[in-house]
Amino acid sequence: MSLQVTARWAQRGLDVDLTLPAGRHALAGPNGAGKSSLLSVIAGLAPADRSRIVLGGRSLDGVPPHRRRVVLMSQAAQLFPHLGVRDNVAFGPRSLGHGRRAARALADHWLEVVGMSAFADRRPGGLSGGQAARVALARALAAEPAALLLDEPLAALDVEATPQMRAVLSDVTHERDDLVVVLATHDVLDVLTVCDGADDTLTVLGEQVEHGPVRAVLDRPRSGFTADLAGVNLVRARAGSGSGAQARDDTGARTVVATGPHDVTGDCWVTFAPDAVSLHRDRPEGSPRNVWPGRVSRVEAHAGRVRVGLESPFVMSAEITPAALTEVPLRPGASVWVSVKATQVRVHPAHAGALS
Amino acid sequence: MSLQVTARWAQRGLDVDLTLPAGRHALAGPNGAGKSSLLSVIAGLAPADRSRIVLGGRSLDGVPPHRRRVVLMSQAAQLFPHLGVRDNVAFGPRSLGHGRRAARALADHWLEVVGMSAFADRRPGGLSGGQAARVALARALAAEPAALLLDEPLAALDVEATPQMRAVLSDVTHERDDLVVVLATHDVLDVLTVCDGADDTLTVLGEQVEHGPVRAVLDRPRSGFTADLAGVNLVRARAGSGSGAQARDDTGARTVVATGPHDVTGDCWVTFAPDAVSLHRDRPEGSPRNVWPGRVSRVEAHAGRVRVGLESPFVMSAEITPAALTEVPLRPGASVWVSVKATQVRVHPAHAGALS
Amino acid sequence: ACGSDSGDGSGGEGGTTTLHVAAAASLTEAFEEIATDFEAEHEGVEVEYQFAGSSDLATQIEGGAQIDVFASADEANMDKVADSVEDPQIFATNVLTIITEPGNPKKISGLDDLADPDLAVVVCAEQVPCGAAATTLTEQQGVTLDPASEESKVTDVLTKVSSGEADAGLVYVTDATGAGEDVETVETEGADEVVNSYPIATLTDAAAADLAEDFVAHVTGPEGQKVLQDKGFGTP
Amino acid sequence: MRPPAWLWLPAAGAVLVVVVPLLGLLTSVDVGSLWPLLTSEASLDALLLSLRTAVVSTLLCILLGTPLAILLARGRWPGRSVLRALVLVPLVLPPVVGGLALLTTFGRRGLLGEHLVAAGVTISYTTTAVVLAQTFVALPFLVLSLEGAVRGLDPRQEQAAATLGASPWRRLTRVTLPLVGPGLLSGSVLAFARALGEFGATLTFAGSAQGRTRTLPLEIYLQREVDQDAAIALSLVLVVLATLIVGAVYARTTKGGPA
Amino acid sequence: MRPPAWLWLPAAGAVLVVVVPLLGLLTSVDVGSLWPLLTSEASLDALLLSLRTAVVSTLLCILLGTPLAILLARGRWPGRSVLRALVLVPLVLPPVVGGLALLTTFGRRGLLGEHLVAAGVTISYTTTAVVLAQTFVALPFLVLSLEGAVRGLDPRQEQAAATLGASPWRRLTRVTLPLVGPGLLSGSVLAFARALGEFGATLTFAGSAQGRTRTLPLEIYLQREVDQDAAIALSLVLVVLATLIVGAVYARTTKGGPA
Ligand SMILES: Nc1ncnc2c1ncn2[C@@H]1O[C@H](COP(=O)(O)OP(=O)(O)OP(=O)(O)O)[C@@H](O)[C@H]1O
Ligand SMILES: Nc1ncnc2c1ncn2[C@@H]1O[C@H](COP(=O)(O)OP(=O)(O)OP(=O)(O)O)[C@@H](O)[C@H]1O
Ligand code: MOO
Ligand SMILES: [Mg+2]
Ligand SMILES: [Mg+2]
Repeated sequence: MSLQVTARWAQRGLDVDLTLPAGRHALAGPNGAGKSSLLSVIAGLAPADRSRIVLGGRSLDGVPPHRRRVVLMSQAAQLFPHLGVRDNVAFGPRSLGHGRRAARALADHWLEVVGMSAFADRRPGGLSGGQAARVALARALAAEPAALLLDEPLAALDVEATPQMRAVLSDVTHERDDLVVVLATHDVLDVLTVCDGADDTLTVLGEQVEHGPVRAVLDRPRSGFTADLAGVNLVRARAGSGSGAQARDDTGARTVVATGPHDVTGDCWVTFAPDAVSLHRDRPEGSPRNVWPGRVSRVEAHAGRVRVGLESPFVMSAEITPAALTEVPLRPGASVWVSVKATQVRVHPAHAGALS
Repeated sequence: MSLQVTARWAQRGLDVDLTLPAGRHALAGPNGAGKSSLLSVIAGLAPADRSRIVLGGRSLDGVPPHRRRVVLMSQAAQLFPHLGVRDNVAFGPRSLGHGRRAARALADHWLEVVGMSAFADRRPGGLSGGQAARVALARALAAEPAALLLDEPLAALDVEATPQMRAVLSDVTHERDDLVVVLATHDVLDVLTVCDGADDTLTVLGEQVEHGPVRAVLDRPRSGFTADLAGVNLVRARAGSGSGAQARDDTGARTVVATGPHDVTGDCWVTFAPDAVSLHRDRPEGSPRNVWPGRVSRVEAHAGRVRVGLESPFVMSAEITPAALTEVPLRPGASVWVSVKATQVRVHPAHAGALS
Repeated sequence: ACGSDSGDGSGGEGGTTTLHVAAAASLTEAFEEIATDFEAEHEGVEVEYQFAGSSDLATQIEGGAQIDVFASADEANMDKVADSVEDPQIFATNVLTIITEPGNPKKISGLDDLADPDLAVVVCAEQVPCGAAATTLTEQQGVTLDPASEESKVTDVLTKVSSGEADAGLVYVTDATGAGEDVETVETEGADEVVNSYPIATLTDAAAADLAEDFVAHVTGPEGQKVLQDKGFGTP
Repeated sequence: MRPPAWLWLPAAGAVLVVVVPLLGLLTSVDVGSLWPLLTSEASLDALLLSLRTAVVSTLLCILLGTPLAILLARGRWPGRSVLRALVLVPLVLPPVVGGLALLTTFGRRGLLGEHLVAAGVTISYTTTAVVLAQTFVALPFLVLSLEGAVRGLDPRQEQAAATLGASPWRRLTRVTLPLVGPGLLSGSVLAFARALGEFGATLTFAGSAQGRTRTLPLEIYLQREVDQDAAIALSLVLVVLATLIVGAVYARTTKGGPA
Repeated sequence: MRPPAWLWLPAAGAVLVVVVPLLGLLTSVDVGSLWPLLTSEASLDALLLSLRTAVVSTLLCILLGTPLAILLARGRWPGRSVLRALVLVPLVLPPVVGGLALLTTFGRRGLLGEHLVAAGVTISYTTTAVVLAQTFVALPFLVLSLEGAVRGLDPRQEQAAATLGASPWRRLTRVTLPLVGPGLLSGSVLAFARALGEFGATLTFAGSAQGRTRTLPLEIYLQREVDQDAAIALSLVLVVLATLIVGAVYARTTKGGPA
């Protein structure tokens, strides 16, 4: 089973044309990029200017939401306040015609899967935010969808529940190998850990939609947003063939960036990881071919490492060890020297053909 | 200004006694641990069994919510649907007695800070989830609080907005150096990057409340939850003096864990980082003194590395390179050999005195 | 009507004296006409009516309404307020009549015809004056009716007949007169013997006592009687 | 969030407006006369008739009015405001005129009545006429109350139900209606109360025959012609009864509901 | 989420119950007699009096009833259900009996009336009495409708307002009331309509003096003694008027509101 989506909706900034095979697919993009809107269109809850949805060969155009077998767990959990937790989860099975008993048994099963069995007899009003999100996930899973649309399902979950839920999503898709899961998320970890199948894709909504296998999209970011998501530095440049590229820095001046070998010519994106950036008190001598004077804009502690924001010659960030921090006195506004090894700088064409 | 909170609320599993100086403080804990409940108690919105709140020397007991100067941004944004975005943000200033004009000017200022100026004239119903969260943050900031309570304010934000908001929170606290910010969150990155001041603390709610300077709490986790949060492995054991400790494994048998040198005796926690754990197809010979047979429970790709869950002899995880994965065939259920260098294993007393 | 004598001290401003008269609703048309005459005769006097069912008016008087004259449609309601009025006088009478739809399609010629169970006949309920009268009349004539409905107001009997909802009904002659061509009256034997009397009286605590007596005198006098008879009322 | 305490001040005013006159009324009731009055055949007939017809009318209002209220609140169809205005008309129509309207429609010579009679169905002077009159006057109460409640509902709840596979009918009965429960309840109570107290339209359209069309308000009105104290006593029975029924409905429904 | 289409079926039933009788009524109106009737002094007096008193009563209901509705919906105080039941009483009390209750309380011989008269304040048979009677009967409509709406409200909105520094008064006027807007509106419309149509209690307690206490329904009642067709024509004026007012209020308020 696969899900084909073509949707244009100017007011919501949507213009996509995707084919998603069975498996797990991530949907990312800035706030307001249209992730929730796209999911609503697929579920039949909102009318795009123009849309065509095909699920497993069956056109969903004109099919009312409840006959699509497309279940949407929305960004706000939307549990039914007048039903208990178990009855909330049993709502889908009951709607599908299961008997009261069978539905409750299914509900209990899914509540156990999300670790909420102990709360089966509560009212949704008495749940914490994360508990409600887990119940909502159980409710969506219990409704036996052909396509499962999840709008930030893991955002409210704690560190213990998050890997558990990722595993659940993984298990469900492997158990029912015709299920299409679409997961709107802001967390690259969700993308990397949930969408780990060969056919799984990542779509980043934005001015230009980026779509393809997860690794391909993250490795060749075409927007600052995607670069941020992948955690790499991204500079727009023009490449001559061979190695190296010319970039415009913030002052408008041309700066030559030394890169690894590549066969790109013309407009391109130059990327390098933050941990490939070294910082120095004085101009460094020696092997790195990219050496620039820079200015510190921000210093952030970051999971045992320190991330330093720089504003010149490009907006970029460096990741250094706390030890290095004591060597180079880094405070916002400080002048430093920046070096990047050419071998760690990669070049991608700016205008790709099809990426998938 | 500092915030003292003593609160006991059996039904919500709350029992805390905290003193939070001006600055940024993180509040973590599993879903349902009582984070939101604690914030409600501080804001005066919910009655704990017993509570005493003192803010800047002024007791808030019996003070109605609107006179506490404690602003709470709750987990659901709760924007007023009948007011436009600008009027939502101006609501606080208006309540404080600012004139219509001044309030709107303040609103515009804060909307700019959170990057939502372009949306000032919209209705909340027409915002995306992340946009609503940003407006709610602006609304909270605009209300000139003495204590600012934020319940997962960054959960709905995208990768571009998140560092910006962290910077905003940092800036606000540095600008108004008497402001106490309490931030409930599930993301250790929020904890590390926002709460980076000398006096900033982390509180982890749970069976036993862990509280202290951020680094201290993360470095010496006293619960599996905190260990997960910090990303380290945690084993309960008894230490004799010198090096080493005795732990009970899952079968109940005693296992001796070789550790670095320490001067702890009695009940203790033993911790080691996932990347200190090596996995082997056959029993390894050589230096590591901790060598155990183990069983794989889960394999997850994790930001360019692979994280392997193990169930024996303890619940732990190992972080290895993708290359290593091809050497050791790891699939759930597989038997492997686990080794940990004694020098990388640390020991903490289980019952600390004051941790700060 | 400004600037004339300030009368008997009833609370008028600018020299106007107001006379408060409570009268049964069925007297509305006749009394409006009488008021015009009376005001013409008494410069600076204005008659203000309370028209309602006689029992409503009795209730109001018991409740302490500021009333100078009470004209009731039956003696029972006048008796209810006997303590508050002085010397009631009968000023008009009324008798029952059978009414049918215009053209009398069911060819009803008298009380006996009304006993036909196939006819829809409506009368007043026994509790109200016209119903009491109807009961007396049918008993005297030895007729037993099986009414489709026993209305609590004469007007409702009229409505049912004029709208064709009922084939026939028993109402007061004055009501039939008032309804004009909407209904047709049928001669009713024995009706003259069951007379309903309308009493009028001044209130003991009338604010405009002299004027109130003048009004009663006017109603019982020739001018008032003429107006009443034009509307179908009988003489006392 | 507790409501502010000073709200009690105007609220006490509201309570006084209602409660003081009731006290005044109570002081004037002759308790001795109550028993024989209550056990009289006429009173019992009227009481039973009133209860039966009011219950049926309320059910009819719920059955017909609920869909209309939902369509008025949710739809975006042309003529919506015209229809809402029309539905309001019986509210302001003097009941007697409402009765006349019914008479000119369902009466023997009425627009529809003529055809009904030809078909062998007579409505006039029957209990059906009472129910019709009560439904006519009570319907707007249910529709208006419920429409307000539906407007206040978050449509995303119904959307969630839809993607979970719930058909429109299931959505309506399992989500929409339970969520507007309080509004439906108060609308039904208002409709029931209005039906129970209905007088003018019933009198005009259905007439007043004991056990068939003479409901308690009509009986009270008649009783008043003879003995006002008895009428008041009878009214109190009506009041106590209605209050008990309504109170029981509320107690049952608000227990399980949200705080 | 569109409501299911088949809801139109029962909704059409509801519309028929209301609209067909109105059509029937229209067919029986004598348009020729309308103009002189409308321009008669008595009609105009009654019309103006009705509008004035109904507006004042509605305002009183809003002022006194809104706090009570909020307290009934939100508070958890003892005697709450008793009070709610009491407030419902005027709904089911036959209006004439309601008038008697007011008379025995505020009349010259009444519980409070005696003292009021001693203090130089007379209420009975004045325009004030009309307003009092209308308020007495209309209050429950506002209270019940609004209570249903407040119950449906998410209390977290008010909590958010509180921590932003909003005083209870500001919370009430800027958050609670705007959010229950539709409920308050329909409650006010019901109350206004009930006040405008009030007849029995007014007649008993306030009497029927032209320009002072004879409201339009009373004028219609009198007119019917004389000329039933004229009475119907006059009723239609009342209806058209009320419908226009209510329609205007709705149109204005639902434009800005949520979809
Ligand atoms: N309104 C309520 N009534 C009763 N119990 C509640 C209510 N809200 C929360 N609880 C319960 O109280 C406990 C603490 O909930 P709380 O919302 O404070 O947790 P939390 O730490 O904020 O969780 P999360 O991370 O999921 O938001 C939970 O067990 C929850 O089920
Ligand atoms: N109900 C609505 N009416 C009008 N505009 C809306 C509505 N909901 C969203 N929008 C607008 O449409 C655009 C897309 O919103 P959408 O909710 O799809 O974004 P998103 O990608 O889900 O964002 P987020 O990550 O913040 O949840 C935004 O600019 C938003 O302001
Ligand atoms: O005017 Mo009357 O007293 O109802 O016949
Ligand atoms: Mg979204
Ligand atoms: Mg929470």
